[in-house]
Amino acid sequence: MIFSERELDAIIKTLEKANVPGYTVMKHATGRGPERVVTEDMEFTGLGANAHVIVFCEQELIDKMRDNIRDDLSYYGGVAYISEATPL
Amino acid sequence: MIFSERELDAIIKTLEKANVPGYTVMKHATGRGPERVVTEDMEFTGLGANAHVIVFCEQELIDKMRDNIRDDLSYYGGVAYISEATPL
Amino acid sequence: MIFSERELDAIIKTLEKANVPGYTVMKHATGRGPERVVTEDMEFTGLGANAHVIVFCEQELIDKMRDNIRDDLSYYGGVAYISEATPL
Amino acid sequence: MEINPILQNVLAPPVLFFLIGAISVIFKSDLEIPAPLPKLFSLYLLLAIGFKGGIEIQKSGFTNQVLPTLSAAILMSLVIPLIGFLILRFKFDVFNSAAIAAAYGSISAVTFISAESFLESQKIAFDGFMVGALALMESPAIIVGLLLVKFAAPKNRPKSRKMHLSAILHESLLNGSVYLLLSSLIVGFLTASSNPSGIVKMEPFTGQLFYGAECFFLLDMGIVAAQRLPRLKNAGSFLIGFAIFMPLFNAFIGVFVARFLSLGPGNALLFVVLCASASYLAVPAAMRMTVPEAKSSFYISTTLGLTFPFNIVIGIPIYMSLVNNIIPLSSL
Amino acid sequence: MEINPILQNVLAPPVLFFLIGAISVIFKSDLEIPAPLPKLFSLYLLLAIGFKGGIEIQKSGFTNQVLPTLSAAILMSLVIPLIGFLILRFKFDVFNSAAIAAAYGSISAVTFISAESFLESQKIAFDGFMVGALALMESPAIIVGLLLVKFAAPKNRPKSRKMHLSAILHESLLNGSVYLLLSSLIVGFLTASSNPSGIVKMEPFTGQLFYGAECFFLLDMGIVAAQRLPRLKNAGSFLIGFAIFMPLFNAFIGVFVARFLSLGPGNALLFVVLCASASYLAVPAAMRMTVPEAKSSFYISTTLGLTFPFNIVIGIPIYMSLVNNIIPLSSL
Amino acid sequence: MEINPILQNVLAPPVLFFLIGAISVIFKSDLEIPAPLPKLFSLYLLLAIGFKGGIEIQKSGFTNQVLPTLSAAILMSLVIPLIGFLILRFKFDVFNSAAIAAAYGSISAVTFISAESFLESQKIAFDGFMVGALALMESPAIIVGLLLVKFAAPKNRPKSRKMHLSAILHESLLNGSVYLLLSSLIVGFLTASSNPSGIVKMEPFTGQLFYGAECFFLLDMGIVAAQRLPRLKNAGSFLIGFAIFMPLFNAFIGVFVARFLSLGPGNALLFVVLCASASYLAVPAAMRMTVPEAKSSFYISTTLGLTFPFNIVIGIPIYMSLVNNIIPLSSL
Ligand SMILES: Nc1ncnc2c1ncn2[C@@H]1O[C@H](COP(=O)(O)O)[C@@H](O)[C@H]1O
Ligand SMILES: Nc1ncnc2c1ncn2[C@@H]1O[C@H](COP(=O)(O)O)[C@@H](O)[C@H]1O
Ligand SMILES: Nc1ncnc2c1ncn2[C@@H]1O[C@H](COP(=O)(O)O)[C@@H](O)[C@H]1O
Ligand code: NA
Ligand code: NA
Ligand code: NA
Repeated sequence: MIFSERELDAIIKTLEKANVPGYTVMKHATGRGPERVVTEDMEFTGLGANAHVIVFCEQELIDKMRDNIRDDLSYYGGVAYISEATPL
Repeated sequence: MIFSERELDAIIKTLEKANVPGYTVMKHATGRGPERVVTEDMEFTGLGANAHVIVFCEQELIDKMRDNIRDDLSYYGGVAYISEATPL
Repeated sequence: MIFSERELDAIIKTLEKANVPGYTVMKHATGRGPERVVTEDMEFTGLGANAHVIVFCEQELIDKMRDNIRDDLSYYGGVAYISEATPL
Repeated sequence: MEINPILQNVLAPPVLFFLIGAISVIFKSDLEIPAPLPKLFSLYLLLAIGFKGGIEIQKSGFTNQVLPTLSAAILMSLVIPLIGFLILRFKFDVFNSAAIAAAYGSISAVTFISAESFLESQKIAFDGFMVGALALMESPAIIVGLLLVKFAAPKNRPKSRKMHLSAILHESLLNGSVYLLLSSLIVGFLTASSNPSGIVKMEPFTGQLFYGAECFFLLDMGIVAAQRLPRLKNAGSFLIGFAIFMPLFNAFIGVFVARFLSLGPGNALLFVVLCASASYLAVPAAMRMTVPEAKSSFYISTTLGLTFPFNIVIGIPIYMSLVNNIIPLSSL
Repeated sequence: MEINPILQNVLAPPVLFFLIGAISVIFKSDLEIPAPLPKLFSLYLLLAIGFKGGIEIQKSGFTNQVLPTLSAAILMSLVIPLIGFLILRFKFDVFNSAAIAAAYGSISAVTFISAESFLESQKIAFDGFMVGALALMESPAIIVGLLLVKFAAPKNRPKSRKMHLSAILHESLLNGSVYLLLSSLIVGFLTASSNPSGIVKMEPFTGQLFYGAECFFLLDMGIVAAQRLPRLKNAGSFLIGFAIFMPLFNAFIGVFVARFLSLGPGNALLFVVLCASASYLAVPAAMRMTVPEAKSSFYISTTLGLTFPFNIVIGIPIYMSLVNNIIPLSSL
Repeated sequence: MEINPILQNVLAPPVLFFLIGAISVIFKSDLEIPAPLPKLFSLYLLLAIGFKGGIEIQKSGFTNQVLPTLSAAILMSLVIPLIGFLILRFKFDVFNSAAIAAAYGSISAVTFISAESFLESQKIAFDGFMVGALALMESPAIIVGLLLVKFAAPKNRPKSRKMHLSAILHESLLNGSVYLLLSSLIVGFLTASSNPSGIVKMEPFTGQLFYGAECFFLLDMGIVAAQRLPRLKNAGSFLIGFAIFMPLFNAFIGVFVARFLSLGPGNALLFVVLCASASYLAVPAAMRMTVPEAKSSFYISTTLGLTFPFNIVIGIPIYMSLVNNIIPLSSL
């Protein structure tokens, strides 16, 4: 599970390069992190809100993209966490 | 955790039949799966976006609805994953 | 992971008081719980939809805010679940 | 009660679009007006009603009919919830009774607009100050509802939620839709007083566009109402009966009050419609926050699923014929 | 075929805004019209086209040109998918062929609007009943597409999804955009018959605002189309060729039908544009639900990424010159 | 500086609606205009300003006042960020100083609109080419801001993010709002040149509706600004002072430049307002992407929470009196 924002395109490129089987994006998320507050009322300015991206994939794929994603997130902000999940 | 789209009504019917204690739906999700790309810019066409459905429930309930949900998802696309979660 | 609604402000205050490192809010969620149905078509009335709040934090923080959150949720409705997650 | 005015009412675009929306649900069309577009239209309508009302009030000034009418309006929105509460208590607990009663004491702006459109199509005059009545009838009913909960509720409500008077006033006066309507009314009034060119420049937005926006919003209301209607079945026949009986009963009282106030037929209809209509904006939003014990499906499904369509489609012409038949009577 | 009318077409605001949208994507501007705002404009346009069309039909009455034209329109939307299907089967399976063919048999309301705007700027008259043709051509193509799937598909489709005739009719007639267009047409007709003041009051919304809303929507369509275009590369050159050839071919047939019907140049152009345009609203939505085996990127990218821009920017003037050159010929 | 024009300005509908929005936050009303509705209005306003400006420029042609004015405008948007940067560096690092300075060098389209409305209500003439100045002042300030970061930033910025000139030009010229304004201007110009009937048909949308849409948007801006204001406290008194002092200072320079250019009072006010206003659309969006080191709450809260309301409510009449008092002076 990842949190990001306007660098969505970059993150998706990273995901695609890692050949993830798929991903889901939920835009219009807001929130507060250690550095920034993102609120819905600013969306009209073009600042953009956050995007919540979910990827279900194998552990190896995660390892492959870890560095790239960390890189993106450390620059623009955002968090990424991993949970165990089994297909239904 | 389930990913689906315009067959939301069908899935919810399945959930209700299984007597889940509740569920949450987040519409307007987009994404890419093995078969389809769903983008926000097509939402106006009536194609619809994806829906992200979350259900917190007992393991037995999941077993009860597994087959029905799999059936829906295999036809229209979408993914469903299960994670452990404990109530706060 | 928490489910709540118009008492978003109260919950966020609780989170801030507990000094969480950050949180993410997804509004416009709908759903059904044991007591209430929330649908998108009523959003214009000012009834509001649900909000889906995600917090990544240490176990201790969760313990700190557990009671306050439970209190809010028991009054206005909503659910909160905890999953394990490791940073990427 | 003739059938002709009803048909004529039904054949006006706003009502036709309302029916189109409702029929789309019945036929399971996937026609949908996604959030937050309905909110855009509801905000717009409140702003425009308020603004135009403020202009009218400034123009007409405070004639000697204004004050009695506005006072009567407030009185009605205080009394109706009490009556409603007494009736509802036969079947429901304090929380649900108070919430539903408050909704019927308050008003529906869109029903009011529809009545205005009906009067215009019938070429019957009415006064702008009636918008003032609209604005003033929203809050008192909420206050009564919350006071009923405060004093009639079982003593074991969670302590932390004790309703203070300030909280009650806040919910009733600063609720988003009440606030927008009232403040737009003030803007209209101030603009008309000091800046007449501003009115001309607003006219295309608040005036010309209004009818079309009303139609678009009613299309959505038709969808929403038809989705609500089936949920009424769970509510039981008592509530279904209440949702039809109560507006008729309130209209009946309203006609006599209008007669007492010597209102002309246009103003009288608007007054009656205010009494007969029930709130699905301000009151539910306030009740959801302050009386979470009440089931929102009760007070929303009745007002939106039954009372609103009833008023829009056949209520208004019925009330018109009530007004025409009762008001001219020489004496009671 | 002169270059002048094309340039003139391109210099009209709707086409210019379309190009602005497309160029913003090419230059990677972050200009964006977030959902559901485009939906607002598409709903508005359908409502307004339908309403105005209904008024025009009521006004003009059923002249003896109406019935033959509407019948021919339905016929074209039945025949075109069959031709398209035969062509597409060379390269694609039954599911994809049927879905794409249905899209080309159906119509694009925005292309139709653009043709109307083009005619107005050229001061060429046309009749309101052509909106009837627009409304009637949406569903038959969907029905043909679904029947093709039903009868030509391999026998091992999952049992539970067998398409019953009722499901086919439901998808084709009660699809959100078909339903809104048709029912707004009826509202317009009824209003014009019984409530002429309602028309005057709707005019600022459905009439005056229309051109601007069209421009705004085309700005978004430009963005969407330009985002779609690159995905066509994956679809292969056969489909790219089809997306250009098919509208031209359909236009060609359409011109001769229009000639046979003795339509005036305005009506003829609209008829040809209906034949040449392809659906990206009703048909994709219906196909996504009923034929999930077909790749939506195929039928959306062709219609929206190529055929739509082609028609809007250069197709319409080309068809006009076709109409001007072929229809006046004394005999075939 | 008289008090009367300020009061007159405050009593115009756009400012009143702005205040309503702000007051709703202060009183904790739950009035809310949910995303993306504000985006709809901001896109609309940019499109309409650009379109109308393009028409005006085409009509008036390039008089000999146009080129000097536009050049001066660009110059101001290059110089102001440099001055701002020097001042801000006393307290802030390079990143924050550059980002805030860029915002003050750039412009706020809504402040410009408000000044136009003010002039119209005062019946003071102004020229359409001033919209050209509006469009041209957005980008240079962004470029200066980014160049300041590029050359003054500590050398240890992450390598991969080195700003190339192409990236700087991209962010400054292809930013969504800059792009929409500029290209709508071109559309307006082209339409006016080649398709005058297109202008007439756009007029209800871009012209008549404008004032009302402006009011609606300002209602939202009032809400947003009032939500931002408290966050300024964290920013410290230096920044609060800057947010008031800087527009006044820029206005002062602007007046003398306008005098030097011999602009009439209407054009002069618009020029001064462009100098005094600060961007909260294009610049923040560009800075968020290119200078993530800067705290967005700094450059947004100052421009939107303080400078914008200041300009809208009392700045414009103050600048008008500056213009009236300084420009007529016989010589410096
Ligand atoms: N601990 C956290 N839990 C949930 N979301 C977070 C957390 N920290 C940051 N976020 C999200 O990440 C976004 C970017 O944060 P930042 O790194 O401060 O720019 C925030 O707006 C939040 O939506
Ligand atoms: N591995 C995955 N991780 C997250 N979301 C997925 C994944 N695979 C598919 N999805 C979601 O499921 C939707 C349907 O995918 P499909 O099965 O290709 O039609 C996609 O649009 C995604 O939103
Ligand atoms: N078991 C559950 N799983 C997922 N979401 C739930 C569940 N129970 C309740 N919810 C969410 O919590 C909201 C409030 O429920 P309630 O407690 O009935 O007022 C619902 O609208 C749902 O969105
Ligand atoms: Na009432
Ligand atoms: Na066609
Ligand atoms: Na400036």
